[in-house]
Amino acid sequence: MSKTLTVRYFAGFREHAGLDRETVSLDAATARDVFEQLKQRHGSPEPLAHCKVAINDEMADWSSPVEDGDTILLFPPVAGG
Amino acid sequence: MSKTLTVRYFAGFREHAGLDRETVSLDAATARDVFEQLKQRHGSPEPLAHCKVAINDEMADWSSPVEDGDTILLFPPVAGG
Amino acid sequence: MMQITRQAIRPDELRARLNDPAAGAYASFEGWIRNENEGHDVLRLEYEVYEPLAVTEGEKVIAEARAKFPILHADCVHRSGLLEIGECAVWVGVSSGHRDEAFLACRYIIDQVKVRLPIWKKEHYADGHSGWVNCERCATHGNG
Amino acid sequence: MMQITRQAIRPDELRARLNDPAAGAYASFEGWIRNENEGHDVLRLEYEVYEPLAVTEGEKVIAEARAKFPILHADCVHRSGLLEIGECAVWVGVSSGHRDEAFLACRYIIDQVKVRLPIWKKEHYADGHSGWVNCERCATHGNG
Repeated sequence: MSKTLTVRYFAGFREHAGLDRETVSLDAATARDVFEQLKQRHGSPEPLAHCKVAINDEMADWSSPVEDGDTILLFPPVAGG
Repeated sequence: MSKTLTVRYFAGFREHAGLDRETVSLDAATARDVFEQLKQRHGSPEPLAHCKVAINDEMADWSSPVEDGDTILLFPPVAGG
Repeated sequence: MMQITRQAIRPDELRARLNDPAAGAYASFEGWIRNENEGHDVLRLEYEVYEPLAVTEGEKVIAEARAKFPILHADCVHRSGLLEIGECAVWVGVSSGHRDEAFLACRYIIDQVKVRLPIWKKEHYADGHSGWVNCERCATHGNG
Repeated sequence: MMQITRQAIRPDELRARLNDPAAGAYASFEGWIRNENEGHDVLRLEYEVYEPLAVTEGEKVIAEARAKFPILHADCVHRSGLLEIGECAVWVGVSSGHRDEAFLACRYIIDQVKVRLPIWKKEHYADGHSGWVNCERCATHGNG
Protein backbone atom coordinates (compact mmCIF):
# COMPACT_ATOMS: atom_id res chain seq x y z
CA MET A 1 0.00 0.00 0.00
CA SER A 2 1.31 3.38 -0.98
CA LYS A 3 2.26 5.97 1.67
CA THR A 4 2.30 9.73 1.42
CA LEU A 5 5.65 11.04 2.65
CA THR A 6 7.34 14.42 2.84
CA VAL A 7 10.98 14.11 1.78
CA ARG A 8 13.58 16.79 2.54
CA TYR A 9 16.88 17.07 0.69
CA PHE A 10 20.04 18.69 2.05
CA ALA A 11 23.28 20.06 0.60
CA GLY A 12 24.33 18.04 -2.47
CA PHE A 13 21.04 16.13 -2.52
CA ARG A 14 19.10 19.38 -2.69
CA GLU A 15 21.25 20.66 -5.54
CA HIS A 16 21.00 17.34 -7.34
CA ALA A 17 17.22 17.05 -7.02
CA GLY A 18 16.73 20.75 -7.74
CA LEU A 19 14.34 21.09 -4.78
CA ASP A 20 14.62 21.08 -1.01
CA ARG A 21 11.45 19.14 -0.28
CA GLU A 22 8.67 17.26 -2.05
CA THR A 23 5.64 15.20 -1.17
CA VAL A 24 5.77 11.74 -2.67
CA SER A 25 3.55 8.71 -2.77
CA LEU A 26 5.72 5.60 -2.42
CA ASP A 27 5.30 1.90 -1.83
CA ALA A 28 8.01 1.88 0.86
CA ALA A 29 8.34 -0.13 4.08
CA THR A 30 11.67 1.27 5.34
CA ALA A 31 13.90 4.33 5.03
CA ARG A 32 16.08 2.25 2.72
CA ASP A 33 13.16 1.81 0.31
CA VAL A 34 12.61 5.58 0.27
CA PHE A 35 16.28 6.23 -0.44
CA GLU A 36 16.52 3.67 -3.24
CA GLN A 37 13.34 4.75 -4.98
CA LEU A 38 14.22 8.44 -4.86
CA LYS A 39 17.77 7.71 -5.92
CA GLN A 40 16.34 6.18 -9.10
CA ARG A 41 14.06 9.15 -9.61
CA HIS A 42 16.77 11.83 -9.06
CA GLY A 43 19.80 9.81 -10.10
CA SER A 44 21.96 10.67 -7.08
CA PRO A 45 25.38 9.00 -7.16
CA GLU A 46 26.00 8.74 -3.39
CA PRO A 47 26.12 5.19 -2.00
CA LEU A 48 23.65 4.63 0.82
CA ALA A 49 26.43 3.56 3.21
CA HIS A 50 27.84 7.11 3.19
CA CYS A 51 24.49 8.78 3.78
CA LYS A 52 22.23 9.22 6.81
CA VAL A 53 18.52 9.45 7.35
CA ALA A 54 16.21 11.01 9.92
CA ILE A 55 12.49 10.46 10.33
CA ASN A 56 10.39 13.26 11.83
CA ASP A 57 13.52 15.01 13.16
CA GLU A 58 14.99 11.91 14.84
CA MET A 59 18.08 10.16 13.53
CA ALA A 60 17.01 6.79 12.14
CA ASP A 61 18.47 3.65 10.57
CA TRP A 62 17.99 2.56 6.99
CA SER A 63 15.94 -0.33 8.36
CA SER A 64 13.60 1.98 10.30
CA PRO A 65 9.96 1.63 9.19
CA VAL A 66 8.26 4.60 7.53
CA GLU A 67 4.62 5.44 8.16
CA ASP A 68 2.07 7.35 6.15
CA GLY A 69 2.56 11.07 6.86
CA ASP A 70 6.20 10.81 7.97
CA THR A 71 8.81 13.40 7.05
CA ILE A 72 11.98 11.72 5.77
CA LEU A 73 15.22 13.73 5.87
CA LEU A 74 17.87 12.50 3.45
CA PHE A 75 21.41 13.51 4.40
CA PRO A 76 24.29 13.18 1.94
CA PRO A 77 27.74 12.45 3.45
CA VAL A 78 28.23 14.83 6.39
CA ALA A 79 31.44 16.82 6.89
CA GLY A 80 31.36 18.95 10.00
CA GLY A 81 34.37 20.66 11.55
CA MET B 1 91.96 15.77 44.67
CA SER B 2 89.40 18.13 46.09
CA LYS B 3 87.41 20.48 43.85
CA THR B 4 85.89 23.83 44.66
CA LEU B 5 82.26 23.84 43.55
CA THR B 6 79.38 26.26 43.83
CA VAL B 7 76.20 24.36 44.70
CA ARG B 8 72.74 25.87 44.27
CA TYR B 9 69.65 24.52 46.02
CA PHE B 10 66.06 24.92 44.81
CA ALA B 11 62.59 24.63 46.37
CA GLY B 12 62.56 21.92 49.07
CA PHE B 13 66.33 21.49 48.92
CA ARG B 14 66.81 25.19 49.66
CA GLU B 15 64.42 25.06 52.59
CA HIS B 16 66.00 21.86 53.86
CA ALA B 17 69.57 23.16 53.62
CA GLY B 18 68.56 26.59 54.92
CA LEU B 19 70.51 28.31 52.12
CA ASP B 20 70.16 28.78 48.38
CA ARG B 21 73.81 28.40 47.50
CA GLU B 22 77.14 27.53 49.05
CA THR B 23 80.71 27.02 47.94
CA VAL B 24 82.03 23.62 48.91
CA SER B 25 85.28 21.75 48.60
CA LEU B 26 84.54 18.14 47.70
CA ASP B 27 86.38 15.04 46.58
CA ALA B 28 83.84 14.34 43.82
CA ALA B 29 84.22 12.90 40.32
CA THR B 30 80.59 13.02 39.17
CA ALA B 31 77.35 14.86 39.88
CA ARG B 32 76.25 11.75 41.77
CA ASP B 33 79.16 12.13 44.18
CA VAL B 34 78.17 15.75 44.83
CA PHE B 35 74.55 14.77 45.49
CA GLU B 36 75.44 11.94 47.85
CA GLN B 37 77.99 13.91 49.87
CA LEU B 38 75.70 16.92 50.29
CA LYS B 39 72.76 14.68 51.07
CA GLN B 40 74.74 13.36 54.03
CA ARG B 41 75.66 16.89 55.09
CA HIS B 42 72.12 18.31 54.87
CA GLY B 43 70.20 15.11 55.49
CA SER B 44 67.76 15.52 52.56
CA PRO B 45 65.32 12.60 52.26
CA GLU B 46 64.75 12.71 48.49
CA PRO B 47 65.99 9.66 46.56
CA LEU B 48 68.41 10.58 43.77
CA ALA B 49 66.22 8.86 41.16
CA HIS B 50 63.49 11.49 41.66
CA CYS B 51 65.89 14.45 41.44
CA LYS B 52 67.68 16.20 38.60
CA VAL B 53 70.98 17.99 38.22
CA ALA B 54 72.38 20.72 36.01
CA ILE B 55 76.00 21.79 35.63
CA ASN B 56 76.75 25.39 34.64
CA ASP B 57 73.14 25.92 33.49
CA GLU B 58 72.98 22.79 31.32
CA MET B 59 70.90 19.78 32.24
CA ALA B 60 73.29 16.94 33.14
CA ASP B 61 73.26 13.27 34.14
CA TRP B 62 74.23 11.92 37.53
CA SER B 63 77.23 10.34 35.80
CA SER B 64 78.37 13.67 34.32
CA PRO B 65 81.88 14.65 35.49
CA VAL B 66 82.30 17.75 37.64
CA GLU B 67 85.27 20.07 37.26
CA ASP B 68 86.89 22.52 39.61
CA GLY B 69 84.98 25.80 39.47
CA ASP B 70 81.70 24.25 38.24
CA THR B 71 78.31 25.39 39.46
CA ILE B 72 76.13 22.41 40.35
CA LEU B 73 72.35 22.95 40.46
CA LEU B 74 70.49 20.41 42.57
CA PHE B 75 66.81 20.06 41.66
CA PRO B 76 64.38 18.24 43.94
CA PRO B 77 61.46 16.42 42.23
CA VAL B 78 59.97 18.82 39.68
CA ALA B 79 56.23 19.43 39.40
CA GLY B 80 55.37 21.88 36.68
CA GLY B 81 51.91 22.44 35.28
CA MET C 1 26.00 22.26 25.53
CA MET C 2 25.91 22.13 21.74
CA GLN C 3 25.37 25.37 19.83
CA ILE C 4 25.13 26.37 16.20
CA THR C 5 25.98 29.99 15.40
CA ARG C 6 26.29 32.32 12.43
CA GLN C 7 28.51 34.67 14.48
CA ALA C 8 32.30 34.47 14.93
CA ILE C 9 33.23 31.91 17.60
CA ARG C 10 34.92 33.52 20.63
CA PRO C 11 36.97 30.82 22.40
CA ASP C 12 37.90 33.10 25.31
CA GLU C 13 34.26 33.64 26.25
CA LEU C 14 33.32 30.00 25.72
CA ARG C 15 36.26 28.81 27.81
CA ALA C 16 35.11 30.92 30.78
CA ARG C 17 31.88 28.90 30.92
CA LEU C 18 33.92 25.80 31.80
CA ASN C 19 35.61 27.32 34.87
CA ASP C 20 35.29 25.24 38.02
CA PRO C 21 37.31 25.37 41.26
CA ALA C 22 37.65 21.58 41.02
CA ALA C 23 39.10 21.74 37.49
CA GLY C 24 42.84 21.15 37.13
CA ALA C 25 42.81 20.63 33.38
CA TYR C 26 41.27 22.24 30.31
CA ALA C 27 41.65 20.89 26.78
CA SER C 28 40.23 22.56 23.70
CA PHE C 29 40.12 21.97 19.99
CA GLU C 30 39.34 24.33 17.13
CA GLY C 31 38.85 23.59 13.46
CA TRP C 32 40.15 26.48 11.35
CA ILE C 33 39.44 27.14 7.68
CA ARG C 34 42.59 26.32 5.77
CA ASN C 35 43.59 27.53 2.34
CA GLU C 36 44.03 24.08 0.82
CA ASN C 37 42.22 20.74 0.71
CA GLU C 38 43.43 17.71 -1.18
CA GLY C 39 45.51 19.78 -3.56
CA HIS C 40 42.91 22.49 -4.27
CA ASP C 41 43.40 26.16 -3.35
CA VAL C 42 40.42 27.06 -1.17
CA LEU C 43 39.12 30.66 -1.02
CA ARG C 44 36.27 30.22 1.49
CA LEU C 45 33.87 27.67 2.89
CA GLU C 46 30.13 27.51 3.21
CA TYR C 47 28.61 25.45 6.02
CA GLU C 48 25.07 24.15 5.76
CA VAL C 49 23.69 22.94 9.09
CA TYR C 50 20.38 21.26 9.79
CA GLU C 51 20.18 22.90 13.16
CA PRO C 52 17.44 20.97 15.01
CA LEU C 53 19.23 17.63 14.57
CA ALA C 54 22.77 19.04 14.75
CA VAL C 55 21.94 20.32 18.23
CA THR C 56 20.28 17.15 19.53
CA GLU C 57 22.97 14.91 18.03
CA GLY C 58 25.70 17.18 19.43
CA GLU C 59 24.09 17.03 22.87
CA LYS C 60 24.10 13.24 22.60
CA VAL C 61 27.80 13.23 21.76
CA ILE C 62 28.60 15.45 24.76
CA ALA C 63 26.50 13.22 27.04
CA GLU C 64 28.40 10.18 25.75
CA ALA C 65 31.72 11.91 26.51
CA ARG C 66 30.52 12.61 30.05
CA ALA C 67 29.52 8.97 30.49
CA LYS C 68 32.84 7.66 29.19
CA PHE C 69 35.22 10.07 30.95
CA PRO C 70 35.09 11.69 34.44
CA ILE C 71 34.97 15.28 33.21
CA LEU C 72 33.42 18.36 34.78
CA HIS C 73 32.16 20.41 31.82
CA ALA C 74 32.12 20.17 28.04
CA ASP C 75 30.72 22.41 25.31
CA CYS C 76 30.81 22.52 21.53
CA VAL C 77 29.98 25.33 19.10
CA HIS C 78 29.79 24.98 15.31
CA ARG C 79 29.48 27.75 12.74
CA SER C 80 27.04 27.86 9.88
CA GLY C 81 27.14 30.07 6.79
CA LEU C 82 30.06 31.52 4.86
CA LEU C 83 33.54 31.39 6.45
CA GLU C 84 36.83 32.91 5.34
CA ILE C 85 40.32 31.37 5.57
CA GLY C 86 41.56 31.43 9.16
CA GLU C 87 38.12 31.55 10.75
CA CYS C 88 37.13 29.10 13.46
CA ALA C 89 34.52 26.63 12.19
CA VAL C 90 34.16 24.51 15.32
CA TRP C 91 35.24 24.78 18.96
CA VAL C 92 35.28 22.05 21.61
CA GLY C 93 36.24 22.71 25.24
CA VAL C 94 36.46 20.30 28.18
CA SER C 95 37.41 20.89 31.82
CA SER C 96 38.18 18.10 34.29
CA GLY C 97 40.17 17.24 37.39
CA HIS C 98 43.10 15.75 35.50
CA ARG C 99 44.40 16.03 31.96
CA ASP C 100 43.94 12.47 30.65
CA GLU C 101 40.17 12.72 30.56
CA ALA C 102 40.20 16.31 29.27
CA PHE C 103 42.23 15.27 26.21
CA LEU C 104 40.28 12.05 25.64
CA ALA C 105 36.85 13.66 25.95
CA CYS C 106 37.84 16.59 23.72
CA ARG C 107 39.09 14.19 21.06
CA TYR C 108 35.98 12.02 21.36
CA ILE C 109 33.66 14.98 20.91
CA ILE C 110 35.34 16.44 17.82
CA ASP C 111 35.68 12.99 16.19
CA GLN C 112 31.98 12.25 16.67
CA VAL C 113 30.81 15.76 15.74
CA LYS C 114 32.62 15.49 12.42
CA VAL C 115 30.98 12.23 11.39
CA ARG C 116 27.54 12.33 13.02
CA LEU C 117 26.10 15.85 12.92
CA PRO C 118 24.05 16.87 9.85
CA ILE C 119 26.56 19.48 8.68
CA TRP C 120 27.91 19.90 5.17
CA LYS C 121 30.60 22.12 3.75
CA LYS C 122 31.02 23.45 0.28
CA GLU C 123 34.47 24.61 -0.69
CA HIS C 124 34.91 27.52 -3.07
CA TYR C 125 38.14 27.15 -5.03
CA ALA C 126 40.52 29.66 -6.54
CA ASP C 127 39.74 28.31 -10.03
CA GLY C 128 36.09 29.36 -9.70
CA HIS C 129 34.72 25.89 -9.04
CA SER C 130 33.07 24.74 -5.84
CA GLY C 131 32.20 21.39 -4.37
CA TRP C 132 30.67 19.65 -1.38
CA VAL C 133 33.33 18.04 0.77
CA ASN C 134 33.03 14.30 1.11
CA CYS C 135 32.67 12.84 4.59
CA GLU C 136 35.89 12.19 6.46
CA ARG C 137 35.38 8.43 6.59
CA CYS C 138 34.59 8.31 2.85
CA ALA C 139 37.50 10.50 1.69
CA THR C 140 41.15 9.53 1.83
CA HIS C 141 42.09 12.59 3.88
CA GLY C 142 40.03 14.38 6.51
CA ASN C 143 40.13 18.08 7.16
CA GLY C 144 41.18 19.52 10.51
CA MET D 1 58.44 29.34 21.98
CA MET D 2 58.68 28.71 25.72
CA GLN D 3 57.96 31.57 28.10
CA ILE D 4 57.88 32.01 31.86
CA THR D 5 55.70 34.82 33.18
CA ARG D 6 54.57 36.34 36.47
CA GLN D 7 51.52 37.87 34.73
CA ALA D 8 48.14 36.26 34.13
CA ILE D 9 48.21 33.99 31.07
CA ARG D 10 45.94 35.22 28.25
CA PRO D 11 45.08 32.25 26.03
CA ASP D 12 43.21 34.38 23.48
CA GLU D 13 46.32 36.46 22.76
CA LEU D 14 48.63 33.46 22.74
CA ARG D 15 46.34 31.54 20.40
CA ALA D 16 46.46 34.36 17.85
CA ARG D 17 50.22 33.85 17.49
CA LEU D 18 49.58 30.36 16.08
CA ASN D 19 47.32 31.54 13.22
CA ASP D 20 48.34 30.25 9.82
CA PRO D 21 46.34 30.05 6.56
CA ALA D 22 47.55 26.45 6.21
CA ALA D 23 46.28 25.48 9.69
CA GLY D 24 43.10 23.39 9.83
CA ALA D 25 43.45 22.36 13.47
CA TYR D 26 44.32 23.97 16.78
CA ALA D 27 44.63 22.06 20.05
CA SER D 28 45.35 23.66 23.39
CA PHE D 29 45.80 22.59 26.97
CA GLU D 30 45.67 24.61 30.18
CA GLY D 31 46.55 23.58 33.70
CA TRP D 32 44.27 25.35 36.18
CA ILE D 33 44.76 25.66 39.94
CA ARG D 34 42.25 23.37 41.59
CA ASN D 35 40.95 23.55 45.14
CA GLU D 36 41.98 20.02 46.09
CA ASN D 37 44.96 17.71 45.76
CA GLU D 38 45.14 14.18 47.12
CA GLY D 39 42.49 14.86 49.73
CA HIS D 40 43.80 18.25 50.92
CA ASP D 41 41.86 21.51 50.56
CA VAL D 42 44.16 23.85 48.65
CA LEU D 43 43.90 27.64 49.08
CA ARG D 44 46.62 28.75 46.66
CA LEU D 45 49.78 27.63 44.94
CA GLU D 46 53.27 29.03 44.70
CA TYR D 47 55.38 28.21 41.66
CA GLU D 48 59.15 28.42 41.83
CA VAL D 49 60.80 28.39 38.41
CA TYR D 50 64.48 28.30 37.56
CA GLU D 51 63.90 30.39 34.50
CA PRO D 52 67.12 30.00 32.46
CA LEU D 53 66.82 26.23 32.33
CA ALA D 54 63.03 26.10 32.26
CA VAL D 55 63.16 28.12 29.04
CA THR D 56 65.93 26.11 27.34
CA GLU D 57 64.40 22.78 28.38
CA GLY D 58 60.94 23.95 27.26
CA GLU D 59 62.36 25.01 23.87
CA LYS D 60 63.89 21.53 23.58
CA VAL D 61 60.51 19.91 24.28
CA ILE D 62 58.80 22.06 21.63
CA ALA D 63 61.55 21.23 19.11
CA GLU D 64 61.06 17.53 19.86
CA ALA D 65 57.31 17.87 19.27
CA ARG D 66 58.00 19.53 15.90
CA ALA D 67 60.38 16.71 14.95
CA LYS D 68 57.89 13.99 15.94
CA PHE D 69 54.70 15.48 14.49
CA PRO D 70 54.07 17.52 11.29
CA ILE D 71 52.77 20.63 13.04
CA LEU D 72 52.91 24.29 12.01
CA HIS D 73 53.34 26.19 15.30
CA ALA D 74 53.60 25.40 19.01
CA ASP D 75 54.07 27.58 22.08
CA CYS D 76 54.06 27.06 25.83
CA VAL D 77 53.78 29.57 28.68
CA HIS D 78 54.21 28.74 32.38
CA ARG D 79 53.47 30.98 35.35
CA SER D 80 55.76 31.62 38.29
CA GLY D 81 54.88 33.10 41.68
CA LEU D 82 51.68 32.95 43.70
CA LEU D 83 48.48 31.69 42.01
CA GLU D 84 44.91 31.56 43.24
CA ILE D 85 42.32 28.82 42.65
CA GLY D 86 41.04 28.92 39.08
CA GLU D 87 44.10 30.67 37.62
CA CYS D 88 45.90 29.25 34.60
CA ALA D 89 49.33 27.86 35.55
CA VAL D 90 50.39 26.58 32.17
CA TRP D 91 49.18 26.95 28.60
CA VAL D 92 50.15 24.87 25.55
CA GLY D 93 48.90 25.63 22.02
CA VAL D 94 49.56 23.82 18.75
CA SER D 95 48.34 24.53 15.21
CA SER D 96 48.68 22.07 12.32
CA GLY D 97 47.10 20.98 9.06
CA HIS D 98 45.06 18.17 10.60
CA ARG D 99 43.87 17.35 14.10
CA ASP D 100 45.74 14.13 14.87
CA GLU D 101 49.10 15.85 15.10
CA ALA D 102 47.71 18.88 16.94
CA PHE D 103 46.35 16.66 19.73
CA LEU D 104 49.44 14.44 19.86
CA ALA D 105 51.94 17.31 19.92
CA CYS D 106 49.92 19.22 22.53
CA ARG D 107 49.83 16.15 24.75
CA TYR D 108 53.52 15.48 24.23
CA ILE D 109 54.49 19.01 25.20
CA ILE D 110 52.45 19.18 28.42
CA ASP D 111 53.57 15.69 29.49
CA GLN D 112 57.24 16.57 29.03
CA VAL D 113 56.94 20.06 30.52
CA LYS D 114 55.50 18.58 33.70
CA VAL D 115 58.34 16.13 34.27
CA ARG D 116 61.39 17.86 32.78
CA LEU D 117 61.31 21.60 33.47
CA PRO D 118 62.88 22.88 36.71
CA ILE D 119 59.58 24.05 38.18
CA TRP D 120 58.27 23.35 41.68
CA LYS D 121 54.97 24.06 43.33
CA LYS D 122 54.16 24.57 46.96
CA GLU D 123 50.58 24.08 47.99
CA HIS D 124 49.09 26.17 50.78
CA TYR D 125 46.35 24.24 52.55
CA ALA D 126 43.19 25.33 54.36
CA ASP D 127 44.56 23.87 57.61
CA GLY D 128 47.50 26.33 57.57
CA HIS D 129 50.12 23.84 56.42
CA SER D 130 51.98 23.96 53.15
CA GLY D 131 54.06 21.51 51.19
CA TRP D 132 56.05 21.00 48.02
CA VAL D 133 54.18 18.82 45.56
CA ASN D 134 55.93 15.62 44.65
CA CYS D 135 56.71 14.98 41.01
CA GLU D 136 53.99 13.37 38.94
CA ARG D 137 55.96 10.20 38.26
CA CYS D 138 56.84 9.85 41.97
CA ALA D 139 53.34 10.46 43.33
CA THR D 140 50.40 8.11 42.88
CA HIS D 141 48.23 10.82 41.32
CA GLY D 142 49.29 13.66 39.08
CA ASN D 143 47.71 17.07 39.05
CA GLY D 144 46.12 18.55 35.92
